[in-house]
Amino acid sequence: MTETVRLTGQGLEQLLGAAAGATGGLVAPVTEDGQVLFRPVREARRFDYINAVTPPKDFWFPQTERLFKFKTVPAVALEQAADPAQRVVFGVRPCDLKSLVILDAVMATGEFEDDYYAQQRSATTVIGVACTGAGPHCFCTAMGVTPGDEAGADLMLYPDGDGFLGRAVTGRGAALTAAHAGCFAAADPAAVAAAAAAARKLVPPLAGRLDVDGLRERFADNWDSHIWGEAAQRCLGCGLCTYLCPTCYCFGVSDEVRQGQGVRMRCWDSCMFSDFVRMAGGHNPRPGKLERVRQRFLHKLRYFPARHAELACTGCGRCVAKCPVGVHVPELIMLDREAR
Amino acid sequence: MSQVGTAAGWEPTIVAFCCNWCSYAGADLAGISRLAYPASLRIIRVPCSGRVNPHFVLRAFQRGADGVLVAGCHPGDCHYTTGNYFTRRRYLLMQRLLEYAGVNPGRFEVKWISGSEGPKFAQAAREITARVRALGPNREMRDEA
Amino acid sequence: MRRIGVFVCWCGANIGGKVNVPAVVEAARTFPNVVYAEDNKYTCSEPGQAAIRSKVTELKLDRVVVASCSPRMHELTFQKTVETVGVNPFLFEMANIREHCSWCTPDKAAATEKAIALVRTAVAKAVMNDPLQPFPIPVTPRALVIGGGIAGIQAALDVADTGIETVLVERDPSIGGVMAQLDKTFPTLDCSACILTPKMVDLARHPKVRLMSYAEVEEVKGFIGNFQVKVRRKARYVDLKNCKGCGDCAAVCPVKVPSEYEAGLGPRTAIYRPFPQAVPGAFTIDKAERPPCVRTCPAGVNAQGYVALVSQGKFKEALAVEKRQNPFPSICGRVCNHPCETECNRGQVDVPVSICAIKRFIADTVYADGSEEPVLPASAKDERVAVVGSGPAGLACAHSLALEGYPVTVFEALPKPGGMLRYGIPEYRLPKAVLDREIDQVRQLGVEIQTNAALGKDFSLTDLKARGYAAVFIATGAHKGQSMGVPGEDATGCVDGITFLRDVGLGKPMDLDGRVVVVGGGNTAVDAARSALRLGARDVIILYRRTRAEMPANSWEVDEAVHEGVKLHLLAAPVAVTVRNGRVAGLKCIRMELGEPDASGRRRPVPIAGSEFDLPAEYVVTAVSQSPDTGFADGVLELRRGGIIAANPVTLQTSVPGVFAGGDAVKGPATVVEAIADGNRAANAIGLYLRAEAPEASAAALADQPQTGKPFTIPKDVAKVPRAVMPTLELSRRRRNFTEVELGLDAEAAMAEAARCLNCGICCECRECERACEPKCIDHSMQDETETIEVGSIIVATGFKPMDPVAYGEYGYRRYPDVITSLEFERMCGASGPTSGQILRPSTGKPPHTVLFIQCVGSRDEGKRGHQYCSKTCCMYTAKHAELVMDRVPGATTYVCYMDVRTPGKGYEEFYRRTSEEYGARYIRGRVAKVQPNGDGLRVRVEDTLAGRPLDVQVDLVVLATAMEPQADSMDLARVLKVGYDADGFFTEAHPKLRPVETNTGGIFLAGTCQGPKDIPETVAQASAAAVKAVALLSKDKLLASPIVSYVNETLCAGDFFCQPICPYGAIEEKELAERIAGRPVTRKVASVNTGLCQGCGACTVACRSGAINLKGYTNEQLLAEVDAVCLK
Amino acid sequence: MKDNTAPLRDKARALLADKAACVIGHARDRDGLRARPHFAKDERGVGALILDATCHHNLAKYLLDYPYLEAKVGIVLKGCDALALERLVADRRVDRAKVVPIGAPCAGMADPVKLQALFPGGVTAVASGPDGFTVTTAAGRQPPAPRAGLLLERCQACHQATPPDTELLAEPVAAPTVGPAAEVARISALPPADRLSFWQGQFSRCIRCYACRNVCPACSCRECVFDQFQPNWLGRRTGLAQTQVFHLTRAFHVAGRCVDCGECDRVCPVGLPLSALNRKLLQDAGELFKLAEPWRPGTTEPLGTYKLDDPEEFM
Repeated sequence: MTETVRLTGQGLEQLLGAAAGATGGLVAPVTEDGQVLFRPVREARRFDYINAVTPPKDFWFPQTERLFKFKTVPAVALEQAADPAQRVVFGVRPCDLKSLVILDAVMATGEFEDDYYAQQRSATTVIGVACTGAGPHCFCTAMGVTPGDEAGADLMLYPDGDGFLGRAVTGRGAALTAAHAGCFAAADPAAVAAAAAAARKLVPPLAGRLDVDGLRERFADNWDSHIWGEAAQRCLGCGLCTYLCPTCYCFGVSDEVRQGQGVRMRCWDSCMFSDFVRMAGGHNPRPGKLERVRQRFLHKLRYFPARHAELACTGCGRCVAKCPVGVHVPELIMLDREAR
Repeated sequence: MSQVGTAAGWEPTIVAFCCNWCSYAGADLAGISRLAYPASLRIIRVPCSGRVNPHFVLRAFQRGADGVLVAGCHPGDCHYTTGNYFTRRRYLLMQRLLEYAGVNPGRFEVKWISGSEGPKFAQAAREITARVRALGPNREMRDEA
Repeated sequence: MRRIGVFVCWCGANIGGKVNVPAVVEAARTFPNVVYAEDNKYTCSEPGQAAIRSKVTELKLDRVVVASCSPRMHELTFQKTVETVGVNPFLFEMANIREHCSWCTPDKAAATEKAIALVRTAVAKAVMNDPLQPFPIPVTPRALVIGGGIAGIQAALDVADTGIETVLVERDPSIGGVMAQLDKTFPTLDCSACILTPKMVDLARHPKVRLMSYAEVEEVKGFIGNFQVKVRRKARYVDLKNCKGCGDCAAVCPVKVPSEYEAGLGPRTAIYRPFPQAVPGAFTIDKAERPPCVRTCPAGVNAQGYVALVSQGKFKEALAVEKRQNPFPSICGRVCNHPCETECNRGQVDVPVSICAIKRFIADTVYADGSEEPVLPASAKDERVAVVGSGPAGLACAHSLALEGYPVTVFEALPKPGGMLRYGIPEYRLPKAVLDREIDQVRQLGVEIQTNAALGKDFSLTDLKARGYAAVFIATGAHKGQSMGVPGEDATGCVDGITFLRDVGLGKPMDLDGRVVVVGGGNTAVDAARSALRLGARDVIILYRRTRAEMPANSWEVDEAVHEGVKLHLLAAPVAVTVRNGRVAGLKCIRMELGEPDASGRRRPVPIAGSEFDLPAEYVVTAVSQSPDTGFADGVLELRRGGIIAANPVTLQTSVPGVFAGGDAVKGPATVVEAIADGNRAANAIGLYLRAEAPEASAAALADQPQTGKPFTIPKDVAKVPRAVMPTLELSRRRRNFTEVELGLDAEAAMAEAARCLNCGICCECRECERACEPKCIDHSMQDETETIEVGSIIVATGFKPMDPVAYGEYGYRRYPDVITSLEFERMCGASGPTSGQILRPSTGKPPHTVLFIQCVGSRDEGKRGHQYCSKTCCMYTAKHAELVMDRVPGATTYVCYMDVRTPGKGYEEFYRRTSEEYGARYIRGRVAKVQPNGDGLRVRVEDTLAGRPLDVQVDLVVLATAMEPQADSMDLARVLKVGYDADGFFTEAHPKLRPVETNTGGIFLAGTCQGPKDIPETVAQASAAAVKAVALLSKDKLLASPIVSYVNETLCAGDFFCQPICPYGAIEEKELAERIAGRPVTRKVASVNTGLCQGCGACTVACRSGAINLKGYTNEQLLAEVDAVCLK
Repeated sequence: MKDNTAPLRDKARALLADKAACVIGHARDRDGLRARPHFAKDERGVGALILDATCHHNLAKYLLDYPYLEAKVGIVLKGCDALALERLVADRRVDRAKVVPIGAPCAGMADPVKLQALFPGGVTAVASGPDGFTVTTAAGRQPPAPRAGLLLERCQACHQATPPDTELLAEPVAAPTVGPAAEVARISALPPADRLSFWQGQFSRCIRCYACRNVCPACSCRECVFDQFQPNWLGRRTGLAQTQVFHLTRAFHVAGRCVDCGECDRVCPVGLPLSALNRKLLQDAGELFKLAEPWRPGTTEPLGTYKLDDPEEFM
């Protein structure tokens, strides 16, 4: 089997059907009550969507992850959770694919590898699908991602008429195509490259309105800017943006113990919650909305790039679409521009 | 007087919040009078039915209780004069909300049981157990964690 | 980690028989934080407690869980146990595996599983328990005893003897309770009064006792050691301090009601002392709410008062009562429409009392014999008052003002005073002589009457002011007859009714020959018709557009008119007056039918098309309506629609200050008594005005007084008595003259009629007592007073009431006079009782030869009519009664029908033996099926269950041993006191064995039969026990209060105070919290719990969404932990 | 709502000149369609204020950000928002004396999603009247759009068009009620099993971001129970039962206190019909305790009082 493949509509159904039948199952975008969501599914059909309301993050970095069980009586004893089963996540857009690169950089690269994350990652085969259109809130290209990027995918698909052209990006992707060879046909690498190039040319309208020249430098010296107050006074202090963000990875670890039976788990947390950095004793280094809003955006646009050489925003536009009060990355970029 | 054996498969768990002055005493009287009722009903003592936070009821369901009984003094008889009137309002609303959310209303009950109503307590225990047994295990709100 | 020890009790076989105790211990050892578990045979026993103590010490346990019986039984025991070894009592927790598990779970495996779950839950709670410290609260060293029966008396004396101040509140006028009604007490047969009355006197004289008789507890606030008790002291109307108890007042009281003390067997007066040895010995006036006759009378005339006095033959006193509100009794006694009679309660028994006839009788009689005592006016005042109009309103006003000392001038437009009384009411109803006499009485008070002086014509309002009148009352009446508004009304022979009657009154010569048609249905129409008959009319027809039922005229007047020959032509209305040669020739009429009801509620007459007909007549009198002639207002006085004068309904003041108006001029055509009411009201208002009282004050003074006092219930056994009939002039003697038709009652008839009065107000306010009382200590205007007393402890001794056996219809109580209750029998035996101690048959007044006692009437009866419980005293007092019968009626036979004879008490069985064996009372075991009259006596059917055969016993007297019941309002008092009561309404003790005189509410104790049926020795013992409990409490300076109270997390508290309205004790207060926000000092309000008031119910915690208010001992943390643990499978 | 921008700006200027700390209103969002909360503190800020049928945010809760202010704060309130202010005042979280309520009579708001579909290029102003919406875009005034096509769903059951106890910027208008919210009746009519799966399906989408709570004017605790760790009322763990308990408890906490502004529905990123819970409780409280629904100022909190003859329908 070659690296580049062609997949008919029927082939896709076959492939996804097989994945759904496997132990770990299949995750794919579906529509529920008019909302596009990634859900474990028994079967998947192709349909038109710009992107899901919530990112697929939950499937490699679950909102609540049970790390292990334990007992305290008669003596302390641990019971590790079973390794996650192999599963396929289908239909991930390039912005969300890029979030994998960013999360990997934090949790699966270098000195501190997060076992739980790494296990989830290695058990998950991600099938990316390039965009054919942009929503009003998309701004990926401003963040250095294009609608045709494959980084983060194991298998990347480019819509081509009724079917797809595709490329196995990783070994897991190659293994998938190999395991389901019957679903795929060989494809001309040049055709695949052309399809990818075409997809990369798409520019979301919002991205076109953003001036990102010298973005990192600008955000390296705007700590005292009035823009933080501007944005923060509107902020509701909810965790919507962080929970919808494909790259936010903050979590808290807690135990639930009842009658000597315990579970240790980690749950998403949000830097937008007032108690996020509240310490025992009550001191809160980020007591107000201003400090919290500044932290969040500087983390995306300054601290993270400083450490990992990548912006921690992929321009998926969820915060733009869903923040009820218009506090989001493009807003801050524009506010910063205006303040200069 | 029916006593259901525990061997006959699944038995529901019923949590009963009983006010100290009336219903808890009523349950004591049921015991003193040797009135049998299903062992699956377990009592948590509270000073007054007005102390029972609706959150406790939700918590019980969440923790796998199959039925919840809140028992207090008869209206007008509250040891604290008015506590049970507030209980009544809270749980009138709560009952309807549970039903609306798809929780079978038969799983939840408020009863006025005085300290002299041992038979009524035993009867209430039998009734709610029988009803919940017929409904089957709580799948509406149980936390599967 | 905690160090919890679990101790599981076998309670012998009580728990161990159903619960696998070792398995529970085994399971407990696996629970987190449990470092030790063991089982004990009896954990509550000393060895069990010792085991706890030693393990706590040895293993350094910091918390203890005992799984045994109900915490209501032994929580306190174990809390004390752990405290002795240094563990805070609130770190102790209890699992109820007996009452809630082993005793109610037959299946051993299920019981064991449940016990494990309950222990797990108790451990889970114990983990979250915090050490709590009781906090001190001060104690008010004063006791309150509620109820002055033997229990209350004993308790109060016992407390007071220790030197502690004691307040005794008794709701009746005297202390003594039921024991004071008893004759002898079993088993010693000593005299009840002889042993009780010395105690009553001791109590009254005790320096540490404050007796509040005739008072009731209304509200109790506060908590143990610190109660605030609101006591309502009912108005006695007698000065307690000065009353000498001489009884002169009762001797003159005309009102008799059944005596409560005599159990209804004898009467008492409205002013009374329940019994001669009463404490306090002062008299009390018993007042119910204002009786319907007084309430209904527009002028508020005290009808009950004068009726009651007439019944006693006190006619001149009656006249004085009458004249307090009405200067014209002989007038009103003839012409009043007497709404009092319509409302009279007697009407619900048979027929209303003939109040109006009695009123006329009084005035006629007293005037005739000249015995009226003159009322002297108050000292003369300077301000002169002008009254315009000498009708009933004007004269009543003048009369009242003159009595107050004001110089009054009355201006009358017509030649003679009296207004409508003279010119509207024909002589045959109200003889002019009668009228003149009462007008003269007004003159005699110094009132000047100027006739032929018409306002607007002869003088103006300005003139009056100029002449120095400080106030004016306008009562010019409604003297303008309204026309029918049909063609031809101006023809000769057609006249309006007002003019017609005025001409009759003026004595204008009139000879009516021919037919007279009177149009209208009111009193004017009827008066005109009847006058016309007397003036010689051949034929008189009243034409009315609706039916007889709708006629506004007094029905008795219509009856008399028809009786005299007036014809009614109903459902017809005039369309035109037929005129021939300028003279009336008849009426063109149309027939009507009744349609939908109109605004007045009467059905509207609707003409029937094409039904016109001619009614020939020589004269037409139109009496359709009348209105005030207020042309004099002249733009100065504000008028309302229809020309009536606008006046404030309370003060009667018009738009011109100082000018008042009333009567028909303000109301439109109304009744004489309404006019008198207005006159009185105006006089009051003018007095207030002249004394320059503030308008609000005068409005308050003039407003109708609210109804107060207890409601009156009509007695059930009132015998029906026919109403007095008013004699009238023979029909034949009524033609062509105006001789008075009604002739008046004679004294015998009037007194008999007056005796029919039910005395609905009880006290009739005749004030004879006031006159009789030498020390002048009677004050009918006394009001109830409330007082709040502070006490540290309350002893409830409110006693019982005997059941009313009327529900047991088969026994015939109230239907047969010879069926009486045991308490009635008791009074009959009393030497001072209604029969002076003789046992007599009520029906004959002769001693009975055979007396049958029925026991358990209402007791030991599972049915709806009675009580399941045994009343405990009846077996013994019935034996006593039987002995009394046989002692006092030589040769008498007694039967006792019983279910079981219960004699558990010192000397009781011996007494019963004596009754049955020595005295020979015949005991029949069986319930009586029926009591029926038979011949001269009663036949009682009973099944002798021992012999197994029915018996019929012929007896002379049946005595029902009625059950003891809680007081009818015991549950209300329970709510006020916040103490529990059982299904029967008896107050519940904290523990049936170990805390029999305490209630579940700290500081409140029980004594006597309010807690359950008991006899006197037991009652007295309990009273002393309650007293000791109270003294034990009150002898401390401070109490340690339960630390189970709410507390506030001030960081969480958002200050919305949703908790506040939930708290029944008002324990949640606002507290200002000072904080620094960004370096700036700010304040915010948070909730704060007054721990002295908080009783620890925790209802507030649920109102707090953020959980900022929490309950110690039952925290959210503890309860959530319990829920989690109890749900674990 | 009429385009009340001009009178609002005048009012705001006057208030700021009178030493108000701030005027809380709306400004046009950068997408040219939606409005967003705006805090005018100077002339430039006043110049950005707008007030038209896109200004659906309920701003009342921002007043909690001004707790200890000396100066007054002006705030734009529609009918429903004014009730929200009263809610916060009744909960003693806002000192009414410190607030200058600027009343904006409102005949209904335009749905931003529908607006975007019709005018993807953006709008400059949207006015609503009883007959429909008048949209102005950069290209000028557009032909009137029918109400039904643009009206925000929650405005269809409007119960308070004119804000009470405020200084009105315009003449009062009648509530544009189309009919009561049908959602509660629809859900209630479902068979029990379907009702359960309906709500479980909804709750399964919840991401527990707490936007509904944070925007709610009846949720004003200093620290929410769901943020507390001791006692652990709920914890941050997610899961269906946890989410059920969260939503039912929150609904119960605002039971009968909800002012029915519909903001919870608006802010929910995953489209949960949260107001259908709150409305259900409002209706039940109204029916059981004979109260006005929704909550009105001056009325007692339904769970803060009782009547002796309250019904006992299942006790």
